[in-house]
Amino acid sequence: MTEQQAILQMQGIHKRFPGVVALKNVGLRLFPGEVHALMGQNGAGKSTLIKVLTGVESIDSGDIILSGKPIRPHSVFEVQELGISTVYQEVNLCPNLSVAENIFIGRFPFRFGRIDWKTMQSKARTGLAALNIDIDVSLPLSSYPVAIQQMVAIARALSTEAQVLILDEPTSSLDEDEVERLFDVLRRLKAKGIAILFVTHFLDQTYAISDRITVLRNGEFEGEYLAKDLSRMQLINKMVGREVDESSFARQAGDHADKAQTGEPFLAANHLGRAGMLRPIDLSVYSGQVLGLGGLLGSGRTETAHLLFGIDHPDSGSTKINGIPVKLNSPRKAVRLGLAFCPEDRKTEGIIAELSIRENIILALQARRGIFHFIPVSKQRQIAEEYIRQLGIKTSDAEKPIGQLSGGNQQKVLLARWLATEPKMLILDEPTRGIDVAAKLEIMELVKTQCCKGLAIVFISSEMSEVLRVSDRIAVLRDREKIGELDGASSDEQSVFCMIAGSEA
Amino acid sequence: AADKKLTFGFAQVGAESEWRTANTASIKSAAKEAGIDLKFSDAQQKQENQIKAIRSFIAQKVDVIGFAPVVTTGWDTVLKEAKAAKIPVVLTDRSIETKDDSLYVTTIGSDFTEEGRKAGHWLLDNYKGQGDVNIVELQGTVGSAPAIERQKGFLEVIKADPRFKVIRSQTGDFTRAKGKEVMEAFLKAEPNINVLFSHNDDMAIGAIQAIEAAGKKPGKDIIIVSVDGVKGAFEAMMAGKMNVTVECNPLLGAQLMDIVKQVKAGKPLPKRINTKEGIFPMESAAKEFPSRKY
Amino acid sequence: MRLKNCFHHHLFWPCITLVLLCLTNFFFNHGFFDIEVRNGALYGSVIDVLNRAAPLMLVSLGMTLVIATRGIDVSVGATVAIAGAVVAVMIGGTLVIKDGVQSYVANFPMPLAIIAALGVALLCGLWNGALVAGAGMQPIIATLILMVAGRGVAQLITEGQIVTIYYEPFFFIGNGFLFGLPFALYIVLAVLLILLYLTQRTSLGLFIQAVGLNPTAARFSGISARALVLWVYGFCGVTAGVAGLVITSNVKSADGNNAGLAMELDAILAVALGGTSLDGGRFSLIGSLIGALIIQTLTYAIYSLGVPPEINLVVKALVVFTVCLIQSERLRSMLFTPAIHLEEKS
Amino acid sequence: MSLMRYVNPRSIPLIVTTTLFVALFGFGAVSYDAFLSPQVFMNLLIDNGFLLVVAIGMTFVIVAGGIDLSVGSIVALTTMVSASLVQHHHWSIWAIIPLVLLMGCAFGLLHGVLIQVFRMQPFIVTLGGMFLARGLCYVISIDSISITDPAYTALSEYRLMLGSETFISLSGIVALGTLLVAIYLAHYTRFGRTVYAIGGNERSALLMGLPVARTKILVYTLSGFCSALGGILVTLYMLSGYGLHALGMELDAIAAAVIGGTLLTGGVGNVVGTLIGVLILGVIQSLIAFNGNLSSWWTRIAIGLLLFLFCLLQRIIERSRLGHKETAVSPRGSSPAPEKSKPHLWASMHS
Ligand SMILES: Nc1ncnc2c1ncn2[C@@H]1O[C@H](COP(=O)(O)OP(=O)(O)OP(=O)(O)O)[C@@H](O)[C@H]1O
Ligand SMILES: Nc1ncnc2c1ncn2[C@@H]1O[C@H](COP(=O)(O)OP(=O)(O)OP(=O)(O)O)[C@@H](O)[C@H]1O
Ligand SMILES: [Mg+2]
Ligand SMILES: [Mg+2]
Repeated sequence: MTEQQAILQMQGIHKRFPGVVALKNVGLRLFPGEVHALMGQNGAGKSTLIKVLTGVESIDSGDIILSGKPIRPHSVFEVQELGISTVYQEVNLCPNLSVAENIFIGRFPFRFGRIDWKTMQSKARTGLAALNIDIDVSLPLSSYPVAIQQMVAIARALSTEAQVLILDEPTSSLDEDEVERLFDVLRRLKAKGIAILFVTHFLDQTYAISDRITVLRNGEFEGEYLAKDLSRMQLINKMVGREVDESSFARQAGDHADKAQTGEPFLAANHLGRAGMLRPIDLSVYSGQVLGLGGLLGSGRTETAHLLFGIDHPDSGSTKINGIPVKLNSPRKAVRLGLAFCPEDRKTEGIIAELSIRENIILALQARRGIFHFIPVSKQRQIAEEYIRQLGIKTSDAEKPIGQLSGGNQQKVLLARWLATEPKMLILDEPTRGIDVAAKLEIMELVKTQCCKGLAIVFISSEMSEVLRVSDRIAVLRDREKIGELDGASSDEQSVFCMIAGSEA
Repeated sequence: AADKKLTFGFAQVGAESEWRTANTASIKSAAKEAGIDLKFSDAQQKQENQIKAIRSFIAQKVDVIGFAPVVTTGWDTVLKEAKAAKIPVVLTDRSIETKDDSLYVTTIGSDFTEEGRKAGHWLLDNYKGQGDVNIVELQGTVGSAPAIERQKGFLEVIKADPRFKVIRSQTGDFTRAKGKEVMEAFLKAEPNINVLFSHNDDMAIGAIQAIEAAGKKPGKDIIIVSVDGVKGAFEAMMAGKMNVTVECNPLLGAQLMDIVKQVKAGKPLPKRINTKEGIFPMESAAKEFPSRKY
Repeated sequence: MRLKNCFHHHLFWPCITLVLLCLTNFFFNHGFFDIEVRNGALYGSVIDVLNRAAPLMLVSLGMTLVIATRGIDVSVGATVAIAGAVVAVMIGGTLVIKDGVQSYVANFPMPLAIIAALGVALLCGLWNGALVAGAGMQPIIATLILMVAGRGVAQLITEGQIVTIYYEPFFFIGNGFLFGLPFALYIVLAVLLILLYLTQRTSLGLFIQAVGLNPTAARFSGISARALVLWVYGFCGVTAGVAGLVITSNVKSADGNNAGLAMELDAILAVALGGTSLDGGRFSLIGSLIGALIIQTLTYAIYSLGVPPEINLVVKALVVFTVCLIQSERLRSMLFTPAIHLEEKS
Repeated sequence: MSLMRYVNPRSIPLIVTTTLFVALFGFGAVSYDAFLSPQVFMNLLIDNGFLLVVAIGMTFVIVAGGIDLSVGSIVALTTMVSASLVQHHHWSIWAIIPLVLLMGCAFGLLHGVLIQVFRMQPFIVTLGGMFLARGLCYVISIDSISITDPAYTALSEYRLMLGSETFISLSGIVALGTLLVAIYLAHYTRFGRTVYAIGGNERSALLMGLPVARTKILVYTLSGFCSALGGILVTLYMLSGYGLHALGMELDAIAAAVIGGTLLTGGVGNVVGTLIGVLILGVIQSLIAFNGNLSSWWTRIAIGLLLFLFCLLQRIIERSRLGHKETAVSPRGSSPAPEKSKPHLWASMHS
């Protein structure tokens, strides 16, 4: 198998951005009929390698050889024509177009000299059905949550007859079931002889699907391995570049040292709800505790967070903070009351791409202090640098636009934004999305240490194991309704799913 | 007459100047006095709006249509519609270019070329200095009828005397602010300016301020010839800062209503009816000022 | 190293453009840089340009902020006219002749009139802001409403007349000189300093950029985007009002129909020439001032070169294109790097 | 509310706008006697046909996330070139029309290239184009040129009778034809959909491998073409060429597009909405013309107020719809049993 002709080969790729060398002498081989995982920490250069390969960014030096012929792609269009189909990190589709169009734009079916909408929609439905999604494909993409958008992006890539399929963190906002479905499809494609390049930060997924692994570290080629020859620990060590203690990846006893629920909750929501969004819900969040929100996609976790943070206005119920009734009608008010909210859709709701890292970090703190209590720039820089160090954000300096950071590092900056406000309660909606193993650990550590300092945390994640790991209590949601509460220490995934399934019956 | 009131649809150019405002006021009050039901429409200086207004007058079946053409060209189509609907048309201010004279009954108003000529003649007759006469010209809005025609008339006359030369000409858009701004630049670029010819009083008033700021005496160091005869010009003349203004009379309301009635009655009229207009040099300003209405 | 930094400064190319234009002026009119002292005031072409550019500079400052929030305000010209009308009507338009002696009567005290005019201008701005931030209309259409109706309001106030002001002290604003320089320049300077303070020594600048670049993220971070946008438009109204005062004072009269005509275009052009993107976000106040100066220098050049009025616009167009080409990074990189990439890149 | 469920949510803004237009027209009919005649409605098309054509081009540009300020000037230039060629050089109309259309395209192409290749801001580029085109008019002649050519006159006076008293002019017909072509272009061609994609997210469009550069240049070219076509209609409408024709038409065109539901941020809008936008501007003018009692300044204030009322109502109605977005967008409502509306994504999860 190894001696088979590689369909795609990259050699000696160099790429530098102003101030950073993103890729140094990187190579990659892709064989037909295999799934190749590209691994590396945040900022290792995975996405850059893909962009360079697909003509989004130009190469400084190096060769790309496709089916034995050297190519120098200049545009995505060109690359598509060559039979390479790509899903980029973050959803890169047009929110205003319908789902069907997003899948087929550029390759519309025509009939009588005009686009055949009917055929297109039915083909789109078929394409999505393969991923087990049944949605109205005539609605604009923006009416669906990120997860669906990600599936649509995948469906788009799958719908082309490509020989090479590249997926950059396609699973970052999918839950396990959807991932499984995606993998089924990938296996089918693999059997057809298609070469698949796959980026993920989930080791489980890597081992579940990939045959071969290329590891990048700090923009450099670390090595290429067969998946079966490389153990998890080895892989992590190669990515991180140092020995990591295996025990830190297991759930630890004592994580949930019983913190007594003494006294008043920090925030108590009583019958909080909004018609069409969330059935009235009772929640209490205690200082020094993590409240996990469990549930499946679309179960209403994000909606709960939005109501708590005043982004959407509840039309029933009430909220008390430290026993005092408050009316949370805007994020501004919430921020002033010591709440913080790290949204799930980093690109459109979180980062302000053109502003510098420093400005992004300082934003919420400054908003909390108001216009005239200005933090002098030197102080701002100090705070920014402090968090860059503390969270290990990989950047040359704090004045770089955040848009130029790798996805995971952007997420860390958002965390820094909220930690800088020294909140009393922190709502994290999918904070670990797109974050590498090591960093994920750090973030979980951070959640725990912050928690120990008396912060109240609401934690939302599609990865149930993560929720279970950090949560002291888990509120389980289903169909925009709270169906029960579990104790974090004594539950496992099985019990959560049982609860969800149980109330269904 | 026991029959219903006469309706007269009038499409005005706009309200771009004091002159125009006075013109509108005169027409409105005269209509009221004459017991004519006036449908007034303001075109905001756009020909297409005037055409639309005329169409809507036709749709409303008014008795007589009147309008002050923004430009002289481009009226045939809509006027043919009016003719087909048997509605007579009178023009004010200026005439239109058309091969078919039957499209309108008559034109009442001033003659811009004639105003330019009057200004030119006054200058030739009254300029006292010796040697070459350097004239700067403040034009109205580029392409507008008064600007083109006043310039034409003026140049036509001063051509007669080779001493008189227009050394600079620039548009001041008929406004005080632009007039001042342009004059400022002229004064810096040209050390010897003897005469200013301005296409309207407003620009002249602006220019006077610029001349004063440059330390010269308007009306003496630089002779100022202007057109319109608005109140402000009379004030400037009384202060000795402007030499002459050629009147362009906007108060033709009463005369217009008269004509409307005659048109309705089917009386024959000449194709052109001129309004009474004068020329007011500085000396007559104080006497005239109290009787100025606009 | 120093030189290179200055080369990459965002104001470098606007400045170069301005200098080039001035040199063009000088080439055709050698007196361009001459400045003499007359009646204790500086007198010369450069002073004229600065003085004339003052209203435009004021408006561009306000416009810069609006544009930074990803908005646009096409009603500034109308606001200029309204403010001018209010102040003119309040200060007075009566010339009384008693026994052959002319005397001027101010209807209201000047400070009151000025405050009223600025108040009305603020209201105009807030009205725009309310439509944009409150009702959620698109900025161009929200301000178009005032652009159309505003001139009507101005004419309503002046009853369609050009209201002449006969009150000496008021003329100082637009005609007066202080320490040899036109007073209007000090107004510009004051507004600029206030704005620089607000945007650099308070977090206003950061908030405006955040709202302009990503309103959702800004809101989620606890910035009340609505209030901010409301006040930014309000402020833009005030700067237009001040410009209205300067213009009115300068020509000693208010013309509801013509004051500030097409000023919105010039102001937007100034902002864009100064290097601020019309898509919102990063902005440069100084850049906008330079932009305004570029426009005024160009206008002045057209007047003093003796360009025939028929081709004014052609000249203006060519200069605008040239200026943009000079400022186009893309063109420079195409000229100075051998590989020309015309293909699609972002 | 229940009715809402059967219409495509994307067409709701259009329905709102159309309804408001009908209401406005109805208001005129109730207030003024002669208003409710078919001819008054036809006049809207006759008098605004050229605006519609220009606004259609503008709609494409705005949907692609740009703006074109040069349209009014190109209209003027077209009238001027046509008039000068036919009157002074005695060209045939059939030679002039292709020529001016080509000229319009060339202008648009120039804008497109400057914007796309040199990354200049559309606002400035087209503002420069606006100055240039208008300036060129004056270079040809500062005075207006009257057209007496029989072919032009005949076309200008052509009337298609629709019944005994009602007629429509050539410009109305051409405008409607353009509208049909534009609908086809916008919704049934690759070009049209790419325009929407670019407006939605230019970077995504690039990453999806769409021909962004070519399409953007084409969009400006199309706008130039529409302006020239509109210019031909104006030439016929006025039978003259004049440098001051179509002054400020760019704002009317933008307003028409925006009132019709096009978002200036790009990606959203459609040409049928633009038609309604044009009709609304026309009705506002007609209302004022029929009133006939407004002074010049009240005319302006009234236009502003009507525009304001209209846009405000539009917003309020859309807002209240947005309040129920969930119900409009996805099947899960607050009232029906949630069990039924369970999305299918996880339907098989525990089987
Ligand atoms: N447009 C850009 N300008 C400057 N630097 C960039 C740009 N894009 C990426 N970089 C830098 O290149 C490096 C590699 O980034 P890349 O996005 O490839 O990382 P990644 O491996 O995909 O990380 P992640 O797992 O977080 O997505 C980072 O240091 C990043 O800051
Ligand atoms: N398979 C599906 N079919 C149709 N609609 C779906 C599907 N999955 C999710 N949705 C839509 O997703 C929306 C809920 O997503 P949202 O992300 O807001 O909920 P959530 O509970 O926060 O989910 P998440 O797990 O992503 O945080 C619902 O409006 C629902 O219409
Ligand atoms: Mg990446
Ligand atoms: Mg969610």
